[in-house]
Amino acid sequence: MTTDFGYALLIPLIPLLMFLLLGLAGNQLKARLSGLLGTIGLGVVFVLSYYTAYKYFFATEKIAGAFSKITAFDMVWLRFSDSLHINMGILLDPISVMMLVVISTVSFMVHIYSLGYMKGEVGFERFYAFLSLFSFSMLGLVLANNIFQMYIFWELVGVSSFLLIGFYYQRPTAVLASKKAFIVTRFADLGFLIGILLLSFNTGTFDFSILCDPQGAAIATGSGAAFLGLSVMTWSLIFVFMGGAGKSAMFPLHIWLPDAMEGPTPVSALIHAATMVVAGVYLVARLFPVYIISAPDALVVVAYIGAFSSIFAAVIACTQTDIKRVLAYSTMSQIGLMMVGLGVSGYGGHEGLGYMASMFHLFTHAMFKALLFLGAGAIIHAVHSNHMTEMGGLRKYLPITHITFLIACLTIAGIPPFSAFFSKDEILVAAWHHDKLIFAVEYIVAGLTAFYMFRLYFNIFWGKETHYHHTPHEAPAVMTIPLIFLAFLSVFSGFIPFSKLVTTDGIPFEGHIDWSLALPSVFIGLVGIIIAMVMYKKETSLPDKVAATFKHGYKWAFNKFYMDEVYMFVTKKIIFAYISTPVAWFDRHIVDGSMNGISRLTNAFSFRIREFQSGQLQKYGFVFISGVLLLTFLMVYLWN
Amino acid sequence: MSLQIFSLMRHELLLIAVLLLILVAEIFWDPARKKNIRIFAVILFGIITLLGFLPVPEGSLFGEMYIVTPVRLMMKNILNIGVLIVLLQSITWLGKEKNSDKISEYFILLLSTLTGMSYMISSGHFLMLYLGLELATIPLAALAAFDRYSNNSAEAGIKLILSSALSSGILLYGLSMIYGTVGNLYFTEVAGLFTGSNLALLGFIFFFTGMAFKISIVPFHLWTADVYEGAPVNVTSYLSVISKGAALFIFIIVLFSVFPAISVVWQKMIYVLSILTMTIGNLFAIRQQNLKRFLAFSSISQAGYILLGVIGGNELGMASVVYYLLVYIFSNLGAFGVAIAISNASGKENIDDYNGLYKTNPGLSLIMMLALFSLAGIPPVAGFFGKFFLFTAAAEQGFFILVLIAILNTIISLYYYLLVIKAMFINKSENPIPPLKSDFPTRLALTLCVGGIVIVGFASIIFEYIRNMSFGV
Amino acid sequence: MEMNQIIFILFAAIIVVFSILTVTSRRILRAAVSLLFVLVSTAGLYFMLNFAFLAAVQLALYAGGIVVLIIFSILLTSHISQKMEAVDLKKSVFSALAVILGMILTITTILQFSFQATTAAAAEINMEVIGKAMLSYEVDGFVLPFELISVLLLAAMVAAIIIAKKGSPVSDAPNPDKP
Amino acid sequence: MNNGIPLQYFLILASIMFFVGIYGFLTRRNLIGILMSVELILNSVNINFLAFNRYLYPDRLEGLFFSLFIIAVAAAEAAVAIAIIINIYRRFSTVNVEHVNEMRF
Amino acid sequence: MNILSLLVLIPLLTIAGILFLKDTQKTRLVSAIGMGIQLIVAAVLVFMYLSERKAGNTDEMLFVRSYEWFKSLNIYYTVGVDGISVAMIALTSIVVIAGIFASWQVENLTREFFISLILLSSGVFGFFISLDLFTMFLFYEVAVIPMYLLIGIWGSGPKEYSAMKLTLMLMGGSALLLVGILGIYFNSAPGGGELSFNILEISKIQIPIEAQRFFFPLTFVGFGVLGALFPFHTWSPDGHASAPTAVSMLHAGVLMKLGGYGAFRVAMFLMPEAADEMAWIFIILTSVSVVYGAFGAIVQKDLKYINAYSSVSHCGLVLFAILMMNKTAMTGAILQMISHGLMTALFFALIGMIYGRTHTRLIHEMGGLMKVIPFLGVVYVIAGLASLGLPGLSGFVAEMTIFFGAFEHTDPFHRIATLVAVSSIVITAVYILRVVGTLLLGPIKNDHFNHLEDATWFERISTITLVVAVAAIGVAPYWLSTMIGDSMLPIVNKLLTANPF
Repeated sequence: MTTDFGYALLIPLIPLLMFLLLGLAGNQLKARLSGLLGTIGLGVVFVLSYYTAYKYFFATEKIAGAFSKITAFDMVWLRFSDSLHINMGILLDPISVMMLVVISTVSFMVHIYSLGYMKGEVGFERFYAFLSLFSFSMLGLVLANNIFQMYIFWELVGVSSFLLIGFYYQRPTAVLASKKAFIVTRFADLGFLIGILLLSFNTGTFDFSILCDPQGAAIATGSGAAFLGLSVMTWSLIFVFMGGAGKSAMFPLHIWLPDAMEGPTPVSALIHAATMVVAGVYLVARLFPVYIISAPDALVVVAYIGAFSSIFAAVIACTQTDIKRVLAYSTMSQIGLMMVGLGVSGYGGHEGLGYMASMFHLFTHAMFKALLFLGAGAIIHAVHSNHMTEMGGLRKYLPITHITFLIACLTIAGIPPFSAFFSKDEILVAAWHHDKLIFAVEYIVAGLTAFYMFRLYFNIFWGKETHYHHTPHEAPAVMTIPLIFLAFLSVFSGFIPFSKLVTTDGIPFEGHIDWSLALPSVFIGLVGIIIAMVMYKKETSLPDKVAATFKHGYKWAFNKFYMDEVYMFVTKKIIFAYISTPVAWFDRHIVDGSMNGISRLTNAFSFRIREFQSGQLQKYGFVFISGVLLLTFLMVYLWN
Repeated sequence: MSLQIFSLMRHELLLIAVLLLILVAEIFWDPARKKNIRIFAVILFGIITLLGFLPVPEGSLFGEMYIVTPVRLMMKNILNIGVLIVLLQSITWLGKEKNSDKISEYFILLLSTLTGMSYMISSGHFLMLYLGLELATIPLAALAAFDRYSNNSAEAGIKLILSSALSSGILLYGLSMIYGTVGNLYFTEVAGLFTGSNLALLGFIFFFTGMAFKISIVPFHLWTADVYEGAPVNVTSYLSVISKGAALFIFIIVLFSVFPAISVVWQKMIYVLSILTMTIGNLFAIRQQNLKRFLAFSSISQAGYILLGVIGGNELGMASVVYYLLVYIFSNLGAFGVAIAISNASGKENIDDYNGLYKTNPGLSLIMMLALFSLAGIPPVAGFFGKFFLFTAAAEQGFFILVLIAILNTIISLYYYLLVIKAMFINKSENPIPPLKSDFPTRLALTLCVGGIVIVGFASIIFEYIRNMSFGV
Repeated sequence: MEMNQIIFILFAAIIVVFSILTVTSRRILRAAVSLLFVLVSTAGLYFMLNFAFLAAVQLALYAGGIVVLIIFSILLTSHISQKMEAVDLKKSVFSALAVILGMILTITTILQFSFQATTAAAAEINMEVIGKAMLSYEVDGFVLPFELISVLLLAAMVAAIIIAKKGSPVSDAPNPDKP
Repeated sequence: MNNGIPLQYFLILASIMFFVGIYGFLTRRNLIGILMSVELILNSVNINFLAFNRYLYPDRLEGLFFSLFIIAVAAAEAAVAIAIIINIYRRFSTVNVEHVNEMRF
Repeated sequence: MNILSLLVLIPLLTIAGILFLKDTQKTRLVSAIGMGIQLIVAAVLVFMYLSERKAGNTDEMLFVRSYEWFKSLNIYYTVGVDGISVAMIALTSIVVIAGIFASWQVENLTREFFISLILLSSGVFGFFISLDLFTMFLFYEVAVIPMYLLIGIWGSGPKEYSAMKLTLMLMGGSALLLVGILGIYFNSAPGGGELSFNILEISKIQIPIEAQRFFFPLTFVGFGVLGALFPFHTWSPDGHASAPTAVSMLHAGVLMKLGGYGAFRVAMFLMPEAADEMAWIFIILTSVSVVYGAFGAIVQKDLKYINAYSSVSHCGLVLFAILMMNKTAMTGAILQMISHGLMTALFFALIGMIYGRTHTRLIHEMGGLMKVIPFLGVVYVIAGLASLGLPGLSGFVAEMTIFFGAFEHTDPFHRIATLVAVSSIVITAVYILRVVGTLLLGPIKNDHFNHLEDATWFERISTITLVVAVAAIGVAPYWLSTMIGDSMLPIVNKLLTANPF
């Protein structure tokens, strides 16, 4: 079976080669050429991915009605002990294949888009090298056949994100943002690592195929020992989720995501909207059988954190003025929704609706969020500003951008027949069946989402007529083509029969729309849109009034609930001022001081006893005699 | 006198012969050519040194008053090598005008002390030991006071002779008590009859301290620094190496062969004294500026380390002490050799004066560095091996704490040795000692030292050779 | 009390008293004379112990030689009537303390020891015996020490000469000592 | 001739003399005074040797000879010491031991 | 001639060659050639070792040669290698050649500099090939002492103070060590028979437990001082800060590894029972050291100090892993030594090169250097990433192996200690990013920096050598890890007899 998919190895390797080529020889190449090389490489990957998806879903025999898990490639990379060894492998199963499609699509689009967007930037080839590195890492991540490989690529993804956020390395804010992103996710990864340690020592394996087998020994063995009321398995999976939460910007580890918008916009589209940030969702999905069987408690945590993050982010998004930040919070909110989907899911057949819906939403979200970001990029490209206060009435200047952006906004608002309607609806259905509170939260979030997206939309494309220094003009074709392609996907991907493709146990089931829940959600979406239209379509004083009404709430939300301040407090105050500085002081003055003290003491003592060597013969004699007598007394009378 | 007696006693007899020859030369030689006596004496002594290595049977003479064993012979030979180096180093100094009228006296005094030491090492009776000790001390006082026009030299002389008189008085008192309790003073008989009675112990301890004075063990060491500083450099080097070495040799022989019955007692004493000796020696050495005084204290602490071999009380202990003395002779004479060369050329004796020496005199600096490293026990030079064996000897008896203290002390000593190295290699100087060209004897002496420092360690055959002839309690 | 005991006590008393005078008298010449008394009474003790030869040597070498040498050097280095300054109180107290403690220690140790009276017949001591022993190289012969002491005396002579000999100071190198 | 006088008397006498000599060594200011104290010390040792020889080991003459050699050594020592003292007097213009301390610490 | 002895001989011959030269240019060339040959020999050794193993030779040590030296004490000049020593030798030869190239521009007393440097390296090589405790100790000290001159003469800042402190503290360590070695020696034949200094022979017997209790801590701390065991690490910041580039490289890169290597080859291997009993003390110390070093590094201002504290942290991890006493963790320890050796050498090389250009090592005086010296900047970032354990570079492999090994202990004490140690990966990220951010990124702070020149050819050789090694281990750790792990088996088996946990 493996031979069929042997070529799949090329999928991550091509970007790696591109990275090495562009990274080592990039400055020798012409900028344009490196960009093209990178794009062509990704194009090949794109083709291969779609081919793989086709072959996997439609041309491969199912085993007992389920999609089989195919290990296309496997080699031992590092051996810890006989059972624990890190492999490098490629695992093809429904979700990884689906992710392949997502990543290659978005990545390819971003590559094309960047040819225009990044044109003339210093370090153009570096940009493409980093993009390739990212694509390699992300593909490696999703294709991982064991949790440790996933961790490895997880880290690599983190570092490429770091490099890309800090692409404008001479801009202090970019440097800070990249640092913050790396450190926060690193902290989360610490949890991931601890989770892996616990998990692997409980189950004795890294391998997903053993780990995630519902009937497998691994799951059965792991649920024994308990610590603080929860089983070790639960703890380990909570820790693993911590890693996922970091990468996916779940509260409270989300603080890096808005700042990450300092990176070039295509990067935001690729990494911080479509692919990397959903790695956390993917991680939970990947380990879903373990979660659901060994640690349902951990899944509750996932659900609640997801729900809280989604509403938290949605509230903040309503107040932000930087369009990329609005999108960033929106991303966080949507990912929260996906987490909810996983959290409320069951296992097997229709029970696994949440899981399926979550993956579905991941797919659609990738498309429309990438579209939103790329659209935002086109806008920024035209206006040279990120702030919606400096925009308005752009629909005249940027027609294609306008249309695609509108499509994306409608999609995210969950208006049928756009794709997100289907995926979001299924999550709500699953939530309804599982936990009414979460359902209620997500219901509100749906409204808020529609509101802030259309607030954005109206502010940019309608609203006040703004005078621009340079007349904005539509982006070049390399930038608009990806927009159109993604808009196309946003519109139609909702009709993909996900329940036939991606399910918890690999066995397809019939999905259908539950109109009793779908209609109210469409309704609340429309309400949100209408409110936004009222408030922002024409320039009015309404928004200020509303803001004044909810003065404190607005202020808190506008300041992102002061999470950045908390972060600064933890790093600057606690780590720097209260731990590191005292440690450094302690080291210099106490530890080293005691070493120096020994030498000082020796010197002082040596100075003290110099009187013995007085130069006086008779004193010498006195010491001599005393010595003799003392020695005699000691040896003859005391120690004998 | 049969040939056998001659061959057994050849060190001493030859020495006396040379001594008389020099006396005769002094009387009959043309005053204008007196300086040649230096060469004459050194060559004669070189011959003695070589002859000393001739194989010889063991034996005793004069009714066991004079004993020759391979290890005692080895000790004498080691001393001879050291003296040869000292004599070579003295040639330049003796050539100076202020010493022109006492060249042969220098040799007579020096060789007579060596005669005393040789007899002392071969002694089989405490009287011989005492006389040898005195013969090794009294002329030395004169040597210390050799420079008639220097206050320090005179002070050194008087301090040496008076304190040694005190110490030999105490030693004699102790001997008298041993005599009183045992009945005679032949080594073999004392060894058999010695009892652990209080009076005998008192006698032993008085005797012990008298020896400790010669080896400059703390607290009987206080004369050392002043005498070393005041005496002319060549005499200091002789004092610090040869005189101390000879005393150590007979000390260990007496302890091992005469007093094995109370080894527990003297091991305890040495335990305490060695810690005191190395620590105090080191603590004083830290602050010294005068190189001679510095080396004096360093040699005190060296004595402390050597006691670790003595405390071992076994074959290995003796071998390690003898071996270490050999190493110590080369190392210390190497250091002194450099100091002498510089003192002769510039009259400078302070460590500060050595600032920037490497720039102007790289050869001398390197030799000094090697010598100091050897003294500090840094591999791969011989001092490391020497110290290692000393520590091994003590460790074999289970004195691990003592070994630990000793090694920690070597760190202090490393500190001050490094200060000298720092002065030579790192410090900058406004007016460094100008490049100097030493004459042949000095070079030869330094070459011998360097050769010894480098080879004695690696060439395991030397240690094995000494080891094979050593004996323990 | 027998005669010899009285004589012994007399000698002992002289020795002790004059010993103390030797080390305490502030006039150095008087001290030297006290020393002479001590040495002479010691010779008397030797007589009592039947060591006439040694008593003679004591008188000749010690009393006659060394004391004269000492007095000679005193005359060379001090004025006859010169009184030394009184000894520093601290120094003398501490020294006395150490010495007294030492004395107690030694004497108690001596008294603890039970000396075995000898049964061996005393060897006859006359000049012939001494002379033979001095030149014998068998056990109990002392020819080797004798030889050694001759070297020592030679060396001491040379030593004394070169140190005491006067000469004009020659300086060919900067003198490192203080002036 | 010595019956009635225990050996210990001699030994005690010698001890007293010994320690008086040491006291002198420690307190005399005059270098020659110190030398005289040393003579006392040596003398006391001689008494010990001779007393032991006579009382305990009269069959051999070791004590006697030891004393004899001690006297000879003492003479040699005194000669050299006095030579040095005279030199000291020339250099320092004093024979006070407390002033002969140019080298210390 | 045994190939192992060649490793000691080549440096000595090189020194002899330098002694005959007057010309500084030729001195450099001869040094580079000599150490290049050394590198080749090391590579050949690796090859020979692997092929020998492949041929089925399962001896604990290969290429063993023994020459009698001090017979009466059973001191032999015994050499032999297993996978661990081979790996360390390879590491050393790489770092040394990089060090030679990094010190191409030493002007003052060039000959003496190279002689000391190569003498030091010969000590290190000798240490790694020795199987006899005596010769091992001898080489150990030979490696330590040239340090004094190297820092004292060619260093910067308070060099004399630092050199003295470093030398004395390290000698203090070796003092404890010597007592430990003597203790082992005299207990090497508890049932009577010949005493021995030979590690392999001693490992076959069991040293009495009372003796172990006394000598294990001495030996372990003795080596630990060199391995920067808290609280005996304070020589390291000052020493590294003052040392010239190549010396910092060699010292942090190789010499500190002597500590870890010795700690396990001598202290743990020969005295497993006591190690098992006392491990908890040192586990506390080392896990503290790991976090403490990292926190200490966060607020430092001087590049070298940052790196020195980082070394404390990383070397603490080495000792920590050794104390875990299982195959995985100890393999990880060796990997960490190699990895840290390479990347810290790289760091110090880069710091030296940057300092040579900017004449400051204070990070807040610099900024935006990436723009003007991109080559050095990129390499610095790579080194930093390796240091914070990025997959694909060596640090990750080592750290993960250690963490997994440490986690094999299931009791709470080991678990908590492990978690403490694991948390260092975040703190490491903090200080590495702080440095990278301040030093390389951001706007250029000082106009003078606009005219800086990027790396010269010898600097490129020096750094690229190290980067390649770091990356090679990171990308393909399997063979190295297996080579070390297989050699670890006999040691672990010995430990397991003591501690069947």
